[in-house]
Amino acid sequence: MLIFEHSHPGRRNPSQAPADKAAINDIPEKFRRKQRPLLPEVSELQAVRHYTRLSQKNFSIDTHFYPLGSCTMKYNPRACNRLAMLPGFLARHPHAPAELSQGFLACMYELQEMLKEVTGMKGVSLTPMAGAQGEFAGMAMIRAYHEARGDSRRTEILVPDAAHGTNPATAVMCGYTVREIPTDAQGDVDIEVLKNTVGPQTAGIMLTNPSTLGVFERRIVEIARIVHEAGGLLYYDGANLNAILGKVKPGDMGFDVIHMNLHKTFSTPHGGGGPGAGPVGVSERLLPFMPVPVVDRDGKTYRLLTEKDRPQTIGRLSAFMGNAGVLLRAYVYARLLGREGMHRVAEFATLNANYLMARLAQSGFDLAFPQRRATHEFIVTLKRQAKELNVSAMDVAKRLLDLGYHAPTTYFPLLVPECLLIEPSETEAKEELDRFIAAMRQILDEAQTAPQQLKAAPHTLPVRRLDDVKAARELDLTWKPAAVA
Amino acid sequence: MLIFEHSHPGRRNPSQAPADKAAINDIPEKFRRKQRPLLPEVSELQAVRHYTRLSQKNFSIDTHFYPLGSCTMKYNPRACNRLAMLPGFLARHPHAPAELSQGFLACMYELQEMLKEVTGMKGVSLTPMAGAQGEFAGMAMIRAYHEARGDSRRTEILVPDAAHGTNPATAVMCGYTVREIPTDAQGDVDIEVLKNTVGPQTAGIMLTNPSTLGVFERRIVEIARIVHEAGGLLYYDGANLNAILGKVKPGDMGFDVIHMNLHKTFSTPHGGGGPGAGPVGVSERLLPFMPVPVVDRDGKTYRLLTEKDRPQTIGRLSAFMGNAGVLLRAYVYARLLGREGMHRVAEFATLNANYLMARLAQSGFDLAFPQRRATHEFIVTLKRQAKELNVSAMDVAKRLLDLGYHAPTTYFPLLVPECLLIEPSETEAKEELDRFIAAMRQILDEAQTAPQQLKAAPHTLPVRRLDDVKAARELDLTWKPAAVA
Amino acid sequence: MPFIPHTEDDIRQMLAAIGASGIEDLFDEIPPELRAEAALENIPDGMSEMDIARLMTERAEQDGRPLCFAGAGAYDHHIPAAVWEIATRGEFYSSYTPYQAEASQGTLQLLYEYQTMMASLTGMDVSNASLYDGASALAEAVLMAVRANRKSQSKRVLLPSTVHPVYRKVVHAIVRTQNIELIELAYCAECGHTVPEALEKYSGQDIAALVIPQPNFFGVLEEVDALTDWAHRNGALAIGLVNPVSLALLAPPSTWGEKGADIVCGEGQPLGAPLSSGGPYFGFLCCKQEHVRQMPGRIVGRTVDLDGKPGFTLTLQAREQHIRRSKATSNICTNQGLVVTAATIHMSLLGPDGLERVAGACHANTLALIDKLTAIPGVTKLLDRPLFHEAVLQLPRPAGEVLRELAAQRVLGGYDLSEDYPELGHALLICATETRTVDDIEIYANHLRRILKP
Amino acid sequence: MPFIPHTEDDIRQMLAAIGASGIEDLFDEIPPELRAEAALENIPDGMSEMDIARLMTERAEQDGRPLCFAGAGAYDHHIPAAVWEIATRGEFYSSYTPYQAEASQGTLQLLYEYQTMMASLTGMDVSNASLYDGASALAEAVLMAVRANRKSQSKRVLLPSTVHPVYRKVVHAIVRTQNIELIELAYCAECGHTVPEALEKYSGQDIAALVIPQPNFFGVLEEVDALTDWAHRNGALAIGLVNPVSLALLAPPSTWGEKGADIVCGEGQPLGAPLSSGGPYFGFLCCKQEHVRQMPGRIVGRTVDLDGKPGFTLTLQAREQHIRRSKATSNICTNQGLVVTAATIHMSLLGPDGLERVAGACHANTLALIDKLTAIPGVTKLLDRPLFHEAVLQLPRPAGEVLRELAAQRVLGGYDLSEDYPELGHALLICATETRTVDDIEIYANHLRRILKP
Ligand SMILES: Cc1ncc(COP(=O)(O)O)c(C=O)c1O
Ligand SMILES: Cc1ncc(COP(=O)(O)O)c(C=O)c1O
Repeated sequence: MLIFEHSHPGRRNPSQAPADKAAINDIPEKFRRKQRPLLPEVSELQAVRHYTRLSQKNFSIDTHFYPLGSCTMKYNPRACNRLAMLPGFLARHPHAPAELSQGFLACMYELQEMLKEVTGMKGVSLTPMAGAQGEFAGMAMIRAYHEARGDSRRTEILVPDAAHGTNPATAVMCGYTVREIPTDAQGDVDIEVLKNTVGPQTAGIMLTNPSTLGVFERRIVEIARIVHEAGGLLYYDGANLNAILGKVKPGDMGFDVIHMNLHKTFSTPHGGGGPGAGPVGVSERLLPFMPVPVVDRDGKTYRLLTEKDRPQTIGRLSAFMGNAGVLLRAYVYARLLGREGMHRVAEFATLNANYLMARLAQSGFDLAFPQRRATHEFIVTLKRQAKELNVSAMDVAKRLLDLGYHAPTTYFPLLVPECLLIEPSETEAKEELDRFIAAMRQILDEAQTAPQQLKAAPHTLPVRRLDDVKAARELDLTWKPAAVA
Repeated sequence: MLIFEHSHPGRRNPSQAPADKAAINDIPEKFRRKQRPLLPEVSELQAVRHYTRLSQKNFSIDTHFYPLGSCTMKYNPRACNRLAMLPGFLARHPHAPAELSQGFLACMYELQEMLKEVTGMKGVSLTPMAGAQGEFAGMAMIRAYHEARGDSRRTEILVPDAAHGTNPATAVMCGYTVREIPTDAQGDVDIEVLKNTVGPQTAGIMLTNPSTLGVFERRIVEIARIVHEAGGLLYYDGANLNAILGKVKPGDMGFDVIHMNLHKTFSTPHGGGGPGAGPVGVSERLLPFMPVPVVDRDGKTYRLLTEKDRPQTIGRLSAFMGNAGVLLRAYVYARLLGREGMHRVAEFATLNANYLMARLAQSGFDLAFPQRRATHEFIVTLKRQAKELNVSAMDVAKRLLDLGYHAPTTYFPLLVPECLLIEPSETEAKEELDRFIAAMRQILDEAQTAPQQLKAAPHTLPVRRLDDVKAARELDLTWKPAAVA
Repeated sequence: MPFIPHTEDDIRQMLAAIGASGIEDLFDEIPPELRAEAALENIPDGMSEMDIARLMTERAEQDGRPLCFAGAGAYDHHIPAAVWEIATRGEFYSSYTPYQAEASQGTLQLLYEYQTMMASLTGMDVSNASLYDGASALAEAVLMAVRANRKSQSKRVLLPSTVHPVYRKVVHAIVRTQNIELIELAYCAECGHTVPEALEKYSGQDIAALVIPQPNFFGVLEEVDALTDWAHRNGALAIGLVNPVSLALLAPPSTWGEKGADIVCGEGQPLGAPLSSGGPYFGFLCCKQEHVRQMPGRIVGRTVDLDGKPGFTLTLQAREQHIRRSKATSNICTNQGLVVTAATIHMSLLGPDGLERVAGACHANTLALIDKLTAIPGVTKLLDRPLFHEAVLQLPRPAGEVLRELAAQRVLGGYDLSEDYPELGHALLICATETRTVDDIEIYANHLRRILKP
Repeated sequence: MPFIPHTEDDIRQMLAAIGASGIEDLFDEIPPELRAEAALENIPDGMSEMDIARLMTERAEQDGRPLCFAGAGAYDHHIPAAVWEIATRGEFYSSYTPYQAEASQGTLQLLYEYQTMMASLTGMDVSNASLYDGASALAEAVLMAVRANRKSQSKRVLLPSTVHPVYRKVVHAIVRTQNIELIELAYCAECGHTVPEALEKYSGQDIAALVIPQPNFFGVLEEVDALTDWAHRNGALAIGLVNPVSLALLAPPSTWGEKGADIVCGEGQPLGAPLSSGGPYFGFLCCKQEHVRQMPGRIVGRTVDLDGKPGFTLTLQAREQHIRRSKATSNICTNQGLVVTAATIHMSLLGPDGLERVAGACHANTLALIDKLTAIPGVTKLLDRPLFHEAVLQLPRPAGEVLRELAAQRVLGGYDLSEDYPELGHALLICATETRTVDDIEIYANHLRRILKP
C-alpha cells in the first residue's frame, strides 16, 4: 500500500504544525496557490507504521551480508551517526560566523589533514558531495591547470575500459572527449596502447587503482611517467581506498589529483543511495585550483578560505561546504580507527577478499583473473555456466537474495562477461564468509540440478523478479488518485 | 541463531572499552573472579545485525495493529522518546542536588499536578514503577491508614472476580486476605453479595472502572457508599483511564486511592514488557501516607519531600524516584495533548471500541455483554464457535497473526469463556478497524470451511505454534555451550 | 487533535454503525452526576511538538551536566551508541510483553540471551527477565528466600547495615506487611564491612536468609566466603546483592564459600542504562535451579514449535499473577523489558573482555581519585579494606556543605554519608567510573583544595 | 582493532586457505618502492567511542546554538522526532542504492512516493529521486534545459542576479566547461525583482533557458507569469527555482504564465533536513513528462513482478552513467537518498495542511520581525514588493559589524548582503521561521536596539 492510499481528506497531525493558521494578506492572489498539493493526509501513527514497515523490506548492512563490489558495504558505526547528530551540530546554520563555529571547523580541519596523510597529497578540499562530484572537481582542476598554463590543445581524457561509469561521464561533463584504453588479459592497463594514445591532446588519465577489476595496477609508476611525459595529469579515482589505506599512497604513485568516497572507505552510510562525500586531494601544482571553501587554521582559530584567498579556484560545487554531516561521520570514524586501525582496514579487507576468492575458486567458480591477488574485491565470471547451463550472473544474484545474502555487483565491469564483482569488506567475520560460500555452492548445485530455482528466483522476497522492460516502456513515475488516473 | 552462536573466543570491540587494561593489585586473589563469564564475543556489526534482525521478528504498534485488551497499545509518540533522551536528562545523576535539578523537577512537579487534575485526587506520588507497584503502594497506604487509627481488625480486601491478576496478588503481598466478589450478568459487581460480604474485617475494595469486562461499573456511587459505611476504603485500579480521561474522575466516584499506568493512558512505550510507571493518587485522608519522594514547589524552586517531611509515609519503593525517564515521556505526552487532547482520547478510544464492537456483532461474533456500551474495550466470546465448530479463542488469535494483526487478549478475564478482550485505542484509523473486521470475518468463514487453517495457525510467522508444555516441563532457561550441555 | 486520525466523515459513519447520535451518547452509562465535574480546568492547552521540544531542551540544559563523581547506586558508564539506537527501534520499543510468542520471537529470544548472560555473570543456574530496580529486587529476593527456605520456620532475615540505606528502606516498605523480621547487622566502622563476629549472636537461631552485599554500599569488599558459609551452616539462604560490572573482576556469588549463594540480585543500571535521574533501570534476580519455581517475574524458556523448530516462549507462568492471582510468587506484571533489551545489547557489545576493562578502569580511576583527593590537607581515606570502584573519604568539614560548594562549580562530588552513618563523621562516598579522565580528577581536586583552604 | 572481527585463529585458517604465509603477502603486487612510504605518521592513535563521544560533545556545545534569524538558503524548521528516528533505522541507513530491486522495495517505494509528492508540490509531471543540493540541482537543470530545448541552437541561459549568489557561482563552476553562456539579468534595486524590461534586450534572440527564482534570494516574489511567458514566447525553456515550503502557499511553477515552467528545481533542506552546517541536504528536480529522458539522476518506476504484483524498480537507467557512460545525462551516481527518506517522512507527517501552516507561520513571523526591527531608529525595510518569509533591511552601519556584535550575544542576525550586492548599502537579509517565537524576536530587537544606539 502506498502512503497515499492511507490518506484521508481532512486528516492532520496538529502537533506537527503551528496551531494557528496565519492569515496571509500581503501576498497578492496571483502569486497564491489555488489547489493543495497531493501530500498524504495521514496520522502520525500511520506514517510511522508505513515507513517502519517499508524499511523492513530492505536488505541492508545492518541486516544482511552485502558483498556488493565497488560499494564497500562495511559496518557503519552507530557512534558516527549519533555524534554527527548531536543537537549542537544539527543546529549550526551554515552562515554562522567563525566565532560560533570553531567546534565544527576543528573537526573539518582535522579531517582534511588526515585525508592528506592517507592519500599523500598536498591539499584536500572537502566540499564535493559524492564521488562523481569529486571527479568533476578533479577534472575541472586539471582543465584549470592546463588553461592557466595557456595549454589549450588538451581536449582528451584517457579512461581505461574497466573504469566506473562516472569517469567517462565526468570527463564529458567537463568538456573533454573520452578515449578508452583497453585492459590486458591480466587486468592491467594495456601499456602499449596507452603509449600510442597519449600525446599533446592528452589532458590526463583517470585511473582507479586498485582497478574496478579488483586488481592492483602494477605498472602504475610507468603509466604515470608516460602520461606525465606527454604533459597530461593523472587523476586517481579513489572511490575505494579500502585495500590500500596505509599500504600505499596515491600521492606516491604519482597522481596529481584524487577523490575519495568517504561513504566507502570512511564508512559513512549509503542511506539507500546517498548522501556521500567525495573530498578531493591534490598535488602541489593543483593547490591553487581547489574548490572552495577549504578550512584553514590560524594559530588556534579556524576559518573558511574562499574565492578571495584562492583566486584561481575552480569555484564552488555546493551552496555551502558540501555534505557537512557526512564529513562529521567520517571524522568520527577516522578518529575511532586511528593510525593502526586504518592499516588494519586494508589488511583485513584484503584478507577477506582473498579468502573468499580462494574458497569460491575451490568451490568451482571461475575467477576473472585467477593468477592475480584480490584487492578489496575480485571478480567471478559465470561465462562457462551461462553457456553450459544457461544460467546467468543475474540468476545467481537473485537466488542469493533468497538465501539471505545481498547480491554482488552484476555485469560490472562491462568487459567481463557474466560477472559478479564481490567485495566482502573487512568487517565481516569468517563465519559469515563461510556461510556465503556454502550458499554459492548450493546455487552452483542448483544450477545443475534445479536451474528453475535460479531462473525464477527470488522466491522469498516481497516481490518476485520485476519487469524492468515494462517499467521503462510504460512509465509510471508518480501515483495518481483513482479519479484522475 | 543465538548471539552466543556468533561468538568466537578472543573477538572483541576495542572501541567499546578502555584501551588500557588496568592492573588490579589491591584486590586480594580470594575476591577475584577466576573464569570469565559467558558473554558473547562478537563484533559490533554482529551484535547490531543480530539484534536488528531479532527486532524484526516482533509485532509492535509501529508495525501492526495491536488490539490487545487491557494493554492500550496506542501510538507512542516518537517525540516523547526523543525528548526524554536529551543528553541533559540522560546525564542527570539521581543524587544531583536540587540546584542542579530544577529543570527535571519542574517536569515532575507539573506531571504530578496534571495527574491530580485528571484523577480528582488530592495528592500524587510518581514513584511506583509499574501498575502493580502502584497497587502495592495503594494497599500499603490503606493498611497504614487503618493502622494509624488503631483499627487492626481489617484483614480482608474485596476483589471482583473480573479483576486483573495483579489485584489479588497485591493484596496478598500486603498481608491481606482476598475475598472475591462475583459479577452479575450485566458485567457489574453483584451488589447483593457485596453488601453481605463487607464488614468490620473489610480493609477495602479494589475496583477497576471501567472494569476489565470493558464496561463502566454503573453503581459505583452505591458501591462506594457500602464500602465506606463498612469502614473500608476504595482502591481504584486506574491502569487504564483511556475511556474516562476528562469524562469522569475517580476522585468524584468516591475513591480513596488510585494508581495509573502511564504506560497505557499516557502512552509511554511498553518496551516488550516494560518499563512502566504507576503513580498513585490519594484523597485527603491518605495524604500523609504517600510513598516518598514527592516533588514540592516552594515559590519557584522545586525540591523532593522525604521521610522527614512525611513521617507517616509508607516509605520508599525504589532506590531513587521510580522510572524517571518514563515519567518524562508521560510528561511530554500530557503537554502535547493538553486539556482538549485528553478529552479527545476518551472520546475516540470509546468511539473506536464501540464501532468495532458493533461491526463485529453484525459480522456474527457474540458479545459478552451485548446490552452494554463498550468503554475503551469490549469482549467477544467464542463459546458458541468452540462448541459448534471446535475452534477456540486461541485459534482465532493465532490466525489473526497470520493476517497481520496482533491478537486481542485471550482468556482474560477468566470468567468469560473463550473470550477475546479487544481494545483498539484512539490512535487507529477507521480503515484499519475495517480491515481488522474483514480479517475477523474471514476467520469466521474459515472456522466453518477450513478449520484446519485456524487450528494450525500461525502459518506465516518465524515459528509455528510453540509447545508451552514442553517449555515448562523440560526447562531450558539458559543457553549452554555444546561442550558443557 | 494530536494522534487521532478520525475525520468528520469517519465519525459520522462510525456513529451510524453504532447507532448513536453523537460521541457523548457513548458515555451514557456513566452516572450523570459524576460527569459534570470532569472538566480539566487545570490542564494547560496542548502544545505542538516544536514548542514542547523547545521547553524540554531548555529544561534539560538547565540541569547543567555536572562532572559526576557520585555513585551510591547509579554509575556513569559509557554506553555504546548502538545500544539505544537499536533498543528504541519501534519493534522493541512499542511491543507488549510477549504473550503471543509467535509474534514476539525477537523479544523472547533476546530475553533468553539476557537470562543466559546474567546467569553466567552471577554464576547461577537461572535468571528471570527482570524486576523493577535493584532495591525492589532485593525486597523480592528476601520474600523469595523466605518462601524457598523450607528448612526455616522463621521469617527472620539478616540485613547488614552495609547495604545501601535506601535499599534497606525499600525492603522494609515492601516486606513489612508480611510479618518478615529484618534484622540489621552492625558493621565495623573502622573497616566498613560486616564482621563475621556480628553474626555470632544469631548462630543456631532459625534464620531464613542472610543478605550479602558485594561490594557493599561503601565500595568495601565483604568476607563473602565466611558469610555464605555461616548462612548455610545455620540453615539460612545466602542472598548475594552485587554490582554486575564488578562481577567482571570479582568472584561470582556461585563461588562464595563452599556452596555459593542461593539467590543473587542487584541493580542492572551499570549495564547500559543511562543515569537518567534514577530510572528506568532494572533489577536482576538469579538463583539456583532448585528455587526457580519460587522466583518472581517473567521467565523465558526455549522450546520447539509444531515442526520441531526451536522457539522461545514465556514459561513457568503458573508462578505469576495473571495465572495464579492471589497465590502468585509476586504481583509483578510489567517489568523493565526495554532496559533489559538495552543491557543485552550492551553486554554483547562489550563482551567479557570489554566488561573486564571497564571494571578495571573504574577501579583504577577511583584509586587515582582517592590519591588526588587525600593529598589535600584534611582529607583522609576511611575504611581500610579492599574496595571496588567506590570509597569513603573523611572531610574536615560537613560533606553536605562541601558538596554544595562543589555543585556551584558543576562538580557532583559524591554522596554525603553523614545522615545514614553519622558515626563516620564528615564522610563522603566517592566514585570515578571509566568515563572520568585524569583531567576531570584534577578539576575535582583543584576545586576541593580551594574549597577546603582554611 | 575496531570493527574487525577476526581472531588469530581465523587469520591462520584464512591464510592457509589462500596459501599465503602472512597478510603482508597479499600486498605483494604493489611495487615495493611504493610501499615503504605509506606509514601514517600523522594520523593520531585510535580513540575509544567514549573518548570521541566526549570530544564531539564538547565541540558541538562549543558552537553555542545561537538564536537563528538567518535563512539565505538554509532554514531552521521544526522536524518531527519521528522523521530521523525512522530514517536512521539500519534498513534505510545502511542499504545501498536499490540496484537489486527485489531486496530494496522499501527504499524504492519510498522514492516513488517522494517523486509523487515533489511532482505534486511543484505541479510537474515527474520528479527524479534527488540531486546533491539546490545549487548543483540548478546547474543540472541548466544543463538539462540546454539538452532538452531542441528549438534552440544556442547555449545561452539567462540567470537573474536575484538568484542566490552562491548558486550562481556553482552553476558557473559546473556548466562553464561545456561552453554554456550564462547571462546575468539585472534586477531592480528598489524592488528587488527581475523586471520584465530587463529581458527585453534578449527578446528575439536564441536563448535556451531562463531561470526564474520564486521567491528570489531576497525573499521577493518575482513576476513569474510574465517571465515564464517571455521565455516561451522566445523559445526558451523556463526553469523554476523554488523553495518547497513556499509552495504550500505560492502558485506551483506548473501554473506560471500560460504554459507553466518546464523544469523545476530547488533546495530540499526545508523539508526535514536539519541545518547541520549546510548539509547533507538534497536538490530536487522535476519536469514535464516530455523532458523526462533528459533528466539527470535516478528515477523509480512502478511495474509488476512475474506474478503481476506491483513493485518498484529503478528505471530509465539508459540515461545514467553506469549504463550510458560518456553519453549519460549527468555523471551523478550517489545522490542524497537518506535525506530524501527523511523528507518523504517529513512531508507525510505534515501533510498539505501542516505544510501550509508552517509556511504561513514563517511568513507571519518574518513580518513580525520586520515590524520589530524597523521600529528601531535607523533600520528600514528595503525592496517594496510582496515577499515570502525573508526580507532585506537597511542598517545604519555595516551589516557585517552588526552581525558580529549580535553573534557575541548568541544571535545569528541574518546574512550580510553587502559583498554580493554592494549597491544595496548596509543591507541585511533576515528570516524568522516558524521556530522563532515572539520572545525570540523581542530578544533580537533588544540586542539590535542596544547595538545601534548612537
Ligand atoms: C570506482 C568508483 N568510482 C566512482 C564512483 C562514484 O562515486 P559516487 O557514487 O559517490 O558518485 C564509484 C561509486 O559508485 C565507484 O565505485
Ligand atoms: C487492569 C490492570 N490492572 C493492573 C495492571 C498491572 O499493571 P502493570 O503491568 O504496570 O504492573 C494492568 C496491566 O497489565 C491492568 O491491565
